[in-house]
Amino acid sequence: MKHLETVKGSDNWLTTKFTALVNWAVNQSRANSLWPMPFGTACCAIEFMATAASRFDLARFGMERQAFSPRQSDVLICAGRLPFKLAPVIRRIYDQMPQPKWVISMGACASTGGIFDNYAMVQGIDTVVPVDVYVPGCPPRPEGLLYGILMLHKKIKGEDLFDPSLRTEHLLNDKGLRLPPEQIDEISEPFGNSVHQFRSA
Amino acid sequence: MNPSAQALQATFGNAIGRVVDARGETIVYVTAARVRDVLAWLKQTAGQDYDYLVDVTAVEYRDRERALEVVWNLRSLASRRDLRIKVELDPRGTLAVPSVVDLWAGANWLEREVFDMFGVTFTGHPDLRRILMWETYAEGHPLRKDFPLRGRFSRSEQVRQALNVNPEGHYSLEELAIAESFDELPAEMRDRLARGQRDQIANSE
Amino acid sequence: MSKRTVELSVATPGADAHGDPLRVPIPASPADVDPELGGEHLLINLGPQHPATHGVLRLVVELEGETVVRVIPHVGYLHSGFEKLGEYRHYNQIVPLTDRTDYLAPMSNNVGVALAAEKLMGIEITPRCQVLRVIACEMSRIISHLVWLGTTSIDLGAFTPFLWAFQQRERIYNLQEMWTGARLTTSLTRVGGLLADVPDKFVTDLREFTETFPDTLDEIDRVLTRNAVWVGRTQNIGVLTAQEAINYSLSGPMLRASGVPWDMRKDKPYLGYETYDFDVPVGENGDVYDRFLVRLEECYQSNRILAQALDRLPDGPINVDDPRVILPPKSRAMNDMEAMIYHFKQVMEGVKAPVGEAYAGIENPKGELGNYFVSDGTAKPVRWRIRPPAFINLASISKMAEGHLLSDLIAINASVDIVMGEVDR
Amino acid sequence: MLEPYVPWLILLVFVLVNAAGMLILSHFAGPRRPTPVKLAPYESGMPPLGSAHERFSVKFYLVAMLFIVFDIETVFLIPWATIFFGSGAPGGPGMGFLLIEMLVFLVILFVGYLYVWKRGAFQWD
Repeated sequence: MKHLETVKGSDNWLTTKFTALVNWAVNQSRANSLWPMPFGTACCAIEFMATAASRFDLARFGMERQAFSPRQSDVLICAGRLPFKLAPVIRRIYDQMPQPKWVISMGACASTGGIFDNYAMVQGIDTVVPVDVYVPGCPPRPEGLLYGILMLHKKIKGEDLFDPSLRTEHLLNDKGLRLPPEQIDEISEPFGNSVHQFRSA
Repeated sequence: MNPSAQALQATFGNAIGRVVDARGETIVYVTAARVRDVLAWLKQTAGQDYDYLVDVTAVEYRDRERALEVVWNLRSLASRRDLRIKVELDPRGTLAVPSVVDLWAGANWLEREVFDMFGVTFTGHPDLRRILMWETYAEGHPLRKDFPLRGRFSRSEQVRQALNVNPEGHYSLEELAIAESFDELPAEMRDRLARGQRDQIANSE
Repeated sequence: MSKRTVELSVATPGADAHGDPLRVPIPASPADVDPELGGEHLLINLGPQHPATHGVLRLVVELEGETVVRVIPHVGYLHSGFEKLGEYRHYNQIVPLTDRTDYLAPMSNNVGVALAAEKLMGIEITPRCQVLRVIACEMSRIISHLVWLGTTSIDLGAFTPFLWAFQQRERIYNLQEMWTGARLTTSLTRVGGLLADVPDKFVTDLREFTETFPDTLDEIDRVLTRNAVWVGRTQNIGVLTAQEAINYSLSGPMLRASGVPWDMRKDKPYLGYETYDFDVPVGENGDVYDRFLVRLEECYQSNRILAQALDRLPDGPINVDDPRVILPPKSRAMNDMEAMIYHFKQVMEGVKAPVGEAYAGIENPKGELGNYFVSDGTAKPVRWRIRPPAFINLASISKMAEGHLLSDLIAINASVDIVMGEVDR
Repeated sequence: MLEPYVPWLILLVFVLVNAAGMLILSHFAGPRRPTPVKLAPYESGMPPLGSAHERFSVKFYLVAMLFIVFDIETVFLIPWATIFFGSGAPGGPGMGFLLIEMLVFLVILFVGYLYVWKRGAFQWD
């Protein structure tokens, strides 16, 4: 019950306690029964399968049931790199998931384009879909992914059920993008070693 | 030195250019005009029977003067011999090479990939479309040396193009016909297809 | 698919010549009377995001009722521009790229690209390195076939082999992690040698693995091979004759299941494979069941090769001692001026390759993986071409799937054993 | 007279209330945020093409009807079986009579089965 005491600065003792209780109850149940939508594309998908298999067992976190259709899933786990040809697919699947929904970007390639700073790769899926938790690693060890899932649990348990802004559906804007173009360019700037990718000779 | 090289020179004379033998591999340069007959000859004559096509690819060099080469790797399973046939094309001219899909069915996708990545059209290919990029990909042919590593457009333009590719970028015209769903298509797509306009989507700024 | 007509007729009150009730035939099968009523073809997407497509493959399937009329595969959904990246990398920097192409058999890919680079530069590797590379290739073959076994059995309804297979895979992951520090992205080889020598515990653990691994294979064999559902779902489905297999340039288990006894380890030996005693399973009628038997038998054979390789593991250096190719050890690099210069030149400029080209094909679990380097004398290749076995094997799926039921298409797609990282490169 | 059924009835009421309650509650309390893309059919991430309301061939309907007929047949077997073994009670029908009665029912359906088989309805392709 540790979470209940942290509610501070609320106006009226009775109602706050009630909303905190409802929040605690609903978020607790949501966090502990996340049905993953494994959007497995590349090497991270193999590590995701290893996480789901018997040694690292996702079932301990209530994620036993892997839903391969967006209709019955809560969290979209983008396990693997996302080429431009696949961008409309992940966008459509994210839109077709019912609220409440979250996104875990598993691996460096999904989070930032990784070592593929070239013409074919989306430089981070947050330019296409809103992401809640980024899991670093190439591929992240199963423990890394599990830690990412636990962080998502913490985020869900902190959410406020009665705050509509969390659950509104944000579609593509009139330019057909999720963010303004300059922000996408700024996110997709090359960084680190890929800045030194000079001429090919 | 692969004995087929001499046999080729004997049969085709000046159609066969240089023959290079390095690192245990035999490379035979052939003129673009006769490459179709050479490949058919290699496959069909009794002594050669190169019945297995290992790979079809293309190579473009960094200095612009050198020609763009289209490469066929052939192998005869019976006699365990490998042979590499090369054709040199002018990178700035029209890149066209005869297709070998009717000789080896495995060449179908390989040629489509070379077309997608290098822009080399294979005349006589049953269904020459892009295979790795989506069909209405507007940035050109990625593996050419003049194609920058990160692509020509800005990242936001690439994301916009990718997210808003029209349905016919995903479906080939043949599939649209199969679905006989022409009247169920969205109206603006229907007249776009009727106008035969299948290239870039209109910029919505 | 023949249209079958059912003759139904109805007795009417009237009587015919023999006094029997007059029977009026009813056009029973609508397809005959009015073909339009027979039902048009349905077009469905076995799309990029689908549990049974083993990655982001997309099959557009034209269905007549339940029967597949035509399959149009669309690939390219995982195209990551490896070959373009290769032209901006030194030869040793290309090795980490290769684990991401066929991520089910990473070590085997590293060995493939290293062999091609060494053939280009004319480098002869040490005997210990040869045996270690054979161990790496055979371990990769086992884990790749185990993933195939697991996911194909899930596709056809059996879930337990998946967990058995992945449990064994974890044991090999431990060995790979012990050797290279990474479970999956191993980047094992360097031009002229290896990343590191194997720790002592590796040899004992691998020995213990080779002794206990066949028990799991026997269990999977007992569960699946004579299982009526498995046999019913896989026998004479997606048949390819030997001639068609050669014409479609198939390679690996797909080619051998159709009866063509071509194995790169036997027919174009490399890394000393001719000195190992193993046999190559060859199927007869090239259907999904034969591909299952060939791959299962290959796991047993790889296990045998691993045991022999462990017996003959010579000691000695793993890297060729040519300072222009292999980094000098840190101790000498810091004390000896010449070693430092070599160290500096290699790190800054990479390993220079002579002008020319080289193609090296190895027997990858999916088929013949070829690496083709064209160099113009600089440290970065002009062209790095990967001959993708899974891409070429997949091209024959539309030929195999015609006329089968939709559920057979799932079995056929699983039997091709595709990994989309290599198909789309 | 209905005592043995009371617990069963309580269970039935609870089940109905529970199921209906969940449906109605989620219908009213559940927030709805429809968007055009979310309402479009899910086709593995692709824009759907053509409509799914195509006409199917008649053989699927045929098999469905046959299944229903022979399924109901087994449904009738179950109550019969419960009273068949305990039927030695005086005044009640004897086991022999019950057996004959059920055999007549089964034979009639078996004739229908043979007819359908000969007509070729089980031939699939």
